[in-house]
Amino acid sequence: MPSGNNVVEHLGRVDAITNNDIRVVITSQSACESCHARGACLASESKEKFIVVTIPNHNFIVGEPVKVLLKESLGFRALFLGYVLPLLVVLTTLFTLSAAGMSEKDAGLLSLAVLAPYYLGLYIFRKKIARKFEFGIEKIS
Amino acid sequence: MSAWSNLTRGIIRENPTFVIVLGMCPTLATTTSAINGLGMGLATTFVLLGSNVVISMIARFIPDKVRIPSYIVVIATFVTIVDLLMQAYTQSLYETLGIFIPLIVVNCIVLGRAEAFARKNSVLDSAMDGLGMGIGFTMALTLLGSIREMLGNGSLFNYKFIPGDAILVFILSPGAFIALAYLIALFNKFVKK
Amino acid sequence: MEYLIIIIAAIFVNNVVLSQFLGICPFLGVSSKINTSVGMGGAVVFVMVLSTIVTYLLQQYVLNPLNIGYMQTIVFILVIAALVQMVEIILKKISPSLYQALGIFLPLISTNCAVLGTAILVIKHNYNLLEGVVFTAATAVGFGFALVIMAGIREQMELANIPKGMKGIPIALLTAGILSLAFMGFAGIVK
Amino acid sequence: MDNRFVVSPSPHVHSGKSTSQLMLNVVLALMPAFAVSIYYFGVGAIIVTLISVLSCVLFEYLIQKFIFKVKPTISDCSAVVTGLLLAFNVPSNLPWYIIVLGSLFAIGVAKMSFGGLGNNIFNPAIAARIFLLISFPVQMTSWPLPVTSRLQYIDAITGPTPLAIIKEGVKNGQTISQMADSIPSHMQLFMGLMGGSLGEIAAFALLIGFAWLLITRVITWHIPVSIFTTIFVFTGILWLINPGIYADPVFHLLTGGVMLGAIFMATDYVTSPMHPKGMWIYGIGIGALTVIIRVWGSYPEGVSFAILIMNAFVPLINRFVKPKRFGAAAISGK
Amino acid sequence: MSSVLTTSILMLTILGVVLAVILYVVAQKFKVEEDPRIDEVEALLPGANCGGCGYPGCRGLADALVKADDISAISCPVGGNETMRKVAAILGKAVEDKDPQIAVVRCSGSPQNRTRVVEYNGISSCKFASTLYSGDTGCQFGCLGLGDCVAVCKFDAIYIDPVSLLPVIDEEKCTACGACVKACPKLLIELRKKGPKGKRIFVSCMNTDKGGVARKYCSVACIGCFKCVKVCPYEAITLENNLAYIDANKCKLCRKCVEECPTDSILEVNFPPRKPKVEEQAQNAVTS
Amino acid sequence: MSGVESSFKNMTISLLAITLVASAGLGLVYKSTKDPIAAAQVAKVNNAIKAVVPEFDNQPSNEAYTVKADGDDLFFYPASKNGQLVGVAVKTFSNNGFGGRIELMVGFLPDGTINKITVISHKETPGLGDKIDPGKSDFSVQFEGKNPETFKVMVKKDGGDVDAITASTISSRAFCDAVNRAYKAFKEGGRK
Amino acid sequence: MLKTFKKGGVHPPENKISAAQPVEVLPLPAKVIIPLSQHIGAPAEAMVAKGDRVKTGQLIAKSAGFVSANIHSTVSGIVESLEPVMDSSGYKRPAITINVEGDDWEPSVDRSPNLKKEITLSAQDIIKKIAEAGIVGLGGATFPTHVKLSVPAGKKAEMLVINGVECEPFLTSDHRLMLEKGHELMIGIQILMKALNVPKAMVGIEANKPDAVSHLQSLAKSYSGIEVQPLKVKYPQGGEKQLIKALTGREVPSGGLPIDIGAVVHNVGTALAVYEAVQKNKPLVERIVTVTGKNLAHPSNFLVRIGTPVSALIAAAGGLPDDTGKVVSGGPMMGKAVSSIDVPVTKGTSGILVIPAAESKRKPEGVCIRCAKCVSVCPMGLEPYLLYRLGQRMQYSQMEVERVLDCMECGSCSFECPANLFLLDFIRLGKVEVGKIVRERKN
Ligand SMILES: Cc1cc2nc3c(=O)[nH]c(=O)nc-3n(C[C@H](O)[C@H](O)[C@H](O)COP(=O)(O)O)c2cc1C
Ligand SMILES: Cc1cc2nc3c(=O)[nH]c(=O)nc-3n(C[C@H](O)[C@H](O)[C@H](O)COP(=O)(O)O)c2cc1C
Ligand SMILES: Cc1cc2nc3c(=O)[nH]c(=O)nc-3n(C[C@H](O)[C@H](O)[C@H](O)COP(=O)(O)O)c2cc1C
Ligand SMILES: Cc1cc2nc3c(=O)[nH]c(=O)nc-3n(C[C@H](O)[C@H](O)[C@H](O)CO)c2cc1C
Ligand code: SF4
Ligand code: SF4
Ligand code: SF4
Ligand code: SF4
Ligand code: FES
Repeated sequence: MPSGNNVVEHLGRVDAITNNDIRVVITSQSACESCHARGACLASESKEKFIVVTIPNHNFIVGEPVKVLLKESLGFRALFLGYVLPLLVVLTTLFTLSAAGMSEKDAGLLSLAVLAPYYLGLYIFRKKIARKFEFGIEKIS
Repeated sequence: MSAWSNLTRGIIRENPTFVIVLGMCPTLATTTSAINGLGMGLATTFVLLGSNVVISMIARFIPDKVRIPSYIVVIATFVTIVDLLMQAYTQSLYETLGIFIPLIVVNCIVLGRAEAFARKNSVLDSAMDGLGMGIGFTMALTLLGSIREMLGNGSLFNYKFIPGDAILVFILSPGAFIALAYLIALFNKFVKK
Repeated sequence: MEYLIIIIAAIFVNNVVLSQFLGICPFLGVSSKINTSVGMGGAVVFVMVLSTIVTYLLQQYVLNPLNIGYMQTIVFILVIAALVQMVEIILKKISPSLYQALGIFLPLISTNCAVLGTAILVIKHNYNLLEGVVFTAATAVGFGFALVIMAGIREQMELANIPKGMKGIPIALLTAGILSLAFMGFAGIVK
Repeated sequence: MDNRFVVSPSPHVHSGKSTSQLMLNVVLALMPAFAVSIYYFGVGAIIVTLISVLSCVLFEYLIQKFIFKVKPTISDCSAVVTGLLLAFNVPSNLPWYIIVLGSLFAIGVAKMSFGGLGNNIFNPAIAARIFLLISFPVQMTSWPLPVTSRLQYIDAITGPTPLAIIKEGVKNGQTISQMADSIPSHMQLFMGLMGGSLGEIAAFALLIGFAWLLITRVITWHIPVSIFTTIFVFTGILWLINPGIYADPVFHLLTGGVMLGAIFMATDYVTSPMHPKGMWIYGIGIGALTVIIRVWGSYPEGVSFAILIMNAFVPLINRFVKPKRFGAAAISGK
Repeated sequence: MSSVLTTSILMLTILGVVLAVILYVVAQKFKVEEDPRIDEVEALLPGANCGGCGYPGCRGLADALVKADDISAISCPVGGNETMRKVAAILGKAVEDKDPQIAVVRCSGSPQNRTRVVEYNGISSCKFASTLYSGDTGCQFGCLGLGDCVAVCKFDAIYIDPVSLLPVIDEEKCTACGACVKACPKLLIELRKKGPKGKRIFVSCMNTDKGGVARKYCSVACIGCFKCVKVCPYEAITLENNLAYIDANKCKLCRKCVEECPTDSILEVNFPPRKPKVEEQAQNAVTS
Repeated sequence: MSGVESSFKNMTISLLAITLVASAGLGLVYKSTKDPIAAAQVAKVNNAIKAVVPEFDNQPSNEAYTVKADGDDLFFYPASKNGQLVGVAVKTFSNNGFGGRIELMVGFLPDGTINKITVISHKETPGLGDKIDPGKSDFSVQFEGKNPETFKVMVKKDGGDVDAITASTISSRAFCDAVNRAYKAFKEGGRK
Repeated sequence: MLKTFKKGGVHPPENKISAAQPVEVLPLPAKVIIPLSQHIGAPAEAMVAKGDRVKTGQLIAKSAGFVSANIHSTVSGIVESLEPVMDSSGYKRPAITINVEGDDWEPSVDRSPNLKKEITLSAQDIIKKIAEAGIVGLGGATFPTHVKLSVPAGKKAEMLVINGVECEPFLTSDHRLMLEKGHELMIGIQILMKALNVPKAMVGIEANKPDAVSHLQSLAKSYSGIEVQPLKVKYPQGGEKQLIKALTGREVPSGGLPIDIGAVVHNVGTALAVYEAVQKNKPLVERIVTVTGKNLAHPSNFLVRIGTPVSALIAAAGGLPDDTGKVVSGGPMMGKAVSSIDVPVTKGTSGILVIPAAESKRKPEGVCIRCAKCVSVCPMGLEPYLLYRLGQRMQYSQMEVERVLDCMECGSCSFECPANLFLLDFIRLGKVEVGKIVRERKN
């Protein structure tokens, strides 16, 4: 995978290896790394994230620092599926139901509830999604 | 570490505004005048002091995983108390500070001190730390408020020493950013290091 | 039309960061990558809208009837914190790969002033749910908008020779100040 | 030792262009407008301009010498241009201390704090102008009437600008034609017979300057033309919709500093995009924002705000709008 | 109790329980065990993040130290033996002391020693200049003096001497991170054993031209005359391509070669003064 | 750092305990500040009334009544001394301020003459529009003793008699708007 | 309207002061130094030993791979040494030094002046012959010509472009060549056309050489398929991508070669060398070199044996003026400043430019005022100001994204920059570093 502008990079460390699956723990988030407030941040605690990359015949070892790569377009797609689309679903439900004359309370609750089928949909397609999101992994020289 | 050094740390060395640069929202929003800055600072100090003390007392009994929400509950309680008290006894200040009183709850300094200090230290040390941080914050806010009031309104603590208008921008939002920018730059130059 | 006014007002005239002073810390602290800012903006809209719906319903149908409006702060902050965590767990459970991709792509979304502040403002302004949601979404977009502009400027400044004392926070504040000056031009576009 | 060969990388020749030469050409291009403002506003124009230019240059010198401790580079003349343009953007009866404050903001805050020439994000003169407008709204909006008081500085007779007249009138429910008496004719506007900032009024003089800048290749036509076009089209549409409350497009072009802004301020190298495509986006943005602020905002004129807002977008434009790379089409065609 | 009080309490406790459930689930899902020793080790490291150890930053090294079974091959040039010993103590692993090292510049071609024949007029980058031409003097091996080494040193340990126009290494500050070694396009910088009390002897020249040629352009060039090789009682000196090299491990600091060298291209550092001339050169190379 | 293990039971119990204590404490504080808060709000209105009408001996806030105007309520507080009406304080508003809503307390003498005006709340720009506040400038003084019947409550630019605050025509207009609204309501049956 | 390329370009003063000087044959020097690496690609391998006696035209170093070139002795004499000798950058590089004893040619070389028109060899034999003769591009890039002629499988040459642009200021060697060797040039072009199997050749010449244009246009009438096209004067029209764009409107893809769009570009000098090699069996031992400069007594065009020291050329042109500050091998825009005039003329030396001291130093750098002039003159559509800043901050991977590798080092940006920034310096540095990154990635 080429590095450069259209790729998001992230530093991490190989955490575990099972056959061809390399589990990388992302050590620190790029944005938070540069953030002066990270020490006191609400969210910076307990939120280390794992990425599992499958590569046959690799030569990574546990503990090795690596760079995880993701195509930028995939990043935006993830954003869309993870946040933007559900937002649109919620908003549409809320507005249609209100326009249909439903009470505020019911419309509000229903529009939250509609997230359940949305997530169910994601769950059904999770395999398909998983195939879309390919991660690259690179040694840090 | 002595109580004294716990107290002074927050004032200069780890001044929450100039060094750690946290809690920027109230810092910028409520410093249209010295008095407002002072008021906001004191309210925050109260919360810091209270939450630091309580948290240092109960930290031992709280499982790690619910630590953060517990702290938030404690902090939010103190915030609500300040909110109610100010509403009752300092109406006009309460109205000018507005939404930033409840927002003390998300002020990173408060939680930050709980996380970084109070939970690992004794009640006295934590009290000193909270007080010191609060004083540091209050001083910064009052200083910024004074500067903005002087430049923007020609007055200090409502005492008008320049008749007529001054440089209005400084009590408007751009002035908040600009004044704080230079204040931090100066602080970096003269105090840090 | 009413909604349009709310939207324009929230994005340009009363931009959260530049004139309401909410969410300044992430605005100053987040990286100078433009993509990250766009991503962060997108995520924040979702989180804020969800928070507003939940807190609004809580306020109108629980706190107010029970006469415990004064518990607003404590209830809101807890609910918002829980909500953000839930979204994450659900995503992680449902589609690990999606979750992982977001992990690489986005910085953490910290729940901060902007989220809580907007939730409180919606109640303060006496908006109904729809107005509140539109206001929240627009506010969040305004946040993302400011973030993206700032990221662009920072990217350029990274290649410039900023004087030593001004590097970092001071120049970011100064830039925000002049931006805020510029945005005053929108004054009066909506009342 | 003198006959040591010099080894340097190619190219071994240079065009001979220099920064100060470009800046001086801008100064030259501003001279017709300056002459006109002296004709209309007399001593006030001279005093304000002198104070502004001198204090800008002085601040630049002092900051470089005593704060940055580097060799001052005032000889590049960029501070002169900033000073001139700042003066051109304020009324000719502005008290001296306000001008000095404005110069301090332009040079100290908007320029040197960002690292000086070439590094600033915002146009210093415009940033300072808006700083003054918001800080001193009274002084910054009392415009001396042209011709009437050439010998007075501070206590010149003042009146509103044409745009303010229209804004006020429309607010009070008058139509444009009802106001026809109080607003100058197009010809008067073209010659600069109106209230306004000291350098913005005379369209013809500014257009002469435009020609000079084009001939000497200091600037390209893209930014000014895109601004003019956008304003013309946008206000033209509004005017066609309702000529009663929207002024005609030519009126919009000739008033409120559009000429000065589009030709001299929007084109500031440092704060404008680096290639034609970007320049068009930038120009269209300025044009559109100008009209929006003028027509719906609370300020009668919007050029300065529009430029300052678009300045903030320039890094994004430069980042995402790239010149067409040689051979790029061929690649994607494959 | 009033009803407000009861509802408040009810409300919050319900919230508390809900939160506890959520957090419990979160905790289960997001469990991360990071070896706490990594933090401890990192705290011991100097925090310079210089990369001299070959790992990305100090945390990278800490990580490697914790993970690796045998850490004897790993070292922190900045922290030195002391740090490594402390780390080893925490981890219960073995380390060997390593000889402290320091960077030395192997060129003495100051303007007095080699005349400039051309004048460079380009950007201040040795890397760039070296692609353009071989240097200001006839010696194509010598220092360009444009300071790429200075620019990369994170410890402010190098400066260009205004008289000799050569880089000078500050003994106090140099941590032997090796950044300058990588930066020099002329391969002039070597990490060398610091020696007892900082005493060390080395050939300060990289010129592989034949003696006559080398001498023509630089008065302190190594001319490959074999005199030092012959005089060295410990066989510490080898000579290849007209250039002598002193093996720091064999050298016993007897200073015979220094006296013998006809061109004064061997430098001794931190010895008590002897010949004024030598001292002057030592001053050029090392200011302490 | 904590001595307690993060088991489900422990977590629930500790959170439960904390919330319990917190809410109990809060409830108590709320109860004890409830009255002062209410009192402070009343005091604020009373002070405003006192500031704008001549001396009185009744409790105007107890005799308050509302009059609808432009889709919102105007509050009327009749002040009397010895049973004799000495003036009426009218809480009025305008939505045309630069920063939105402006609320004034206008004190009328029984004949409709303006006695005094104070500002209850506004969001005008500090240094500009906030000069409508009597504490900040003498702008509102020009209304005192004027009867809107003869004194045209409009800024001069719009053909009225009011000297606008320089560079704050909008705020001045809104101020006049609010006063006019009060006067109109006062004339049309506000005088009970 | 004359044709030219559209994007960018500059107009440096032309200064073609030696344009009217006919080519003179320079007498043989006492000694020639023949570097083994005069071309792009692997250095040739020496085939002679110290003390060997060689003839003019004798193969003395043999091509060491596909992209490499033969080297022939350019004089007759005795091999004095095989020691490395300083090249124009001051580094010692392998070279063969020959003591000149005369001009005794290999007998196989046909030295008669008569034209030999008909082309008897097959395409393959032509290419072989060219390879044997050690011909490399004489336009400056010194890329082995036989490699360029061996069109890779899957690609097809459609037209031959002959580069007679000579857009560099001062240089006139191609100009003189076109005037004086028109017929040979035409035959050389025909040979190249045959080697490539293309029906069409276009000769591009800038309009500041009207005599060359009309001369070749009249000659072209008697050769089929050759079109001579005058072009508007604009630097760097001689760059092959720009020339192809100007002549055909087609763009060589970024990162690609002309052959990707069916074009092959050769310099006029190369075409002449091809004629001599194929028709006369003469290897590449000499070339035309312009020696020029404002203060030089006799700016001239010389026919020079490769290996002749530059000092000899300058002496023949009236000697080095006292106020010389810089000597450049090549033109002022792309040429290379030399550290010493003892270096030899190589196959790639198209001119020697002597620059007076007053003009030899660059003005000190100012700061970038973001005037965008560099962007507007860059013929490759790059943003030099940005590359410069990225280069200063060593952000090489970002430089790659900004396509620094597309830069052809024409120098237009540095030439035009009002702040005198050394733009190209940092860009070159970036190219080297990015090149490394790219190579590493490939491995
Ligand atoms: C940041 C800002 C705040 C302003 N605040 C007010 C205000 O509070 N009240 C007001 O009347 N005008 C305010 N103005 C000015 C108006 O926009 C407008 O310039 C003014 O009403 C012009 O009226 P004039 O005719 O009095 O000069 C403000 C302007 C700006 C830029
Ligand atoms: C690595 C490399 C491979 C090349 N391969 C070919 C080729 O296969 N065919 C060809 O016609 N030219 C080839 N060229 C030559 C280029 O097209 C071009 O002529 C040469 O780089 C000089 O260009 P310039 O004179 O414009 O600088 C190659 C050049 C390089 C550097
Ligand atoms: C900026 C630039 C300018 C050039 N100018 C000329 C020129 O004027 N004449 C020329 O023959 N080659 C010139 N070249 C070299 C050509 O690009 C190309 O390498 C050459 O025409 C190929 O022919 P050759 O292989 O026979 O040398 C120039 C190259 C560059 C990059
Ligand atoms: C065409 C041109 C337009 C300029 N316009 C401005 C301007 O509007 N404002 C200003 O402060 N400086 C202007 N300058 C001067 C200079 O670029 C300015 O001081 C820089 O913005 C400072 O970094 C201009 C210069 C040129 C060449
Ligand atoms: S002098 Fe060289 S080895 Fe020593 S600290 Fe500096 S860069 Fe590292
Ligand atoms: S030692 Fe090497 S890197 Fe340092 S100045 Fe000399 S040539 Fe440059
Ligand atoms: S030409 Fe020079 S000054 Fe102008 S933008 Fe390019 S680098 Fe900057
Ligand atoms: S960037 Fe390269 S191609 Fe573009 S003008 Fe500069 S030297 Fe020429
Ligand atoms: S984000 Fe508002 S105080 Fe930090």
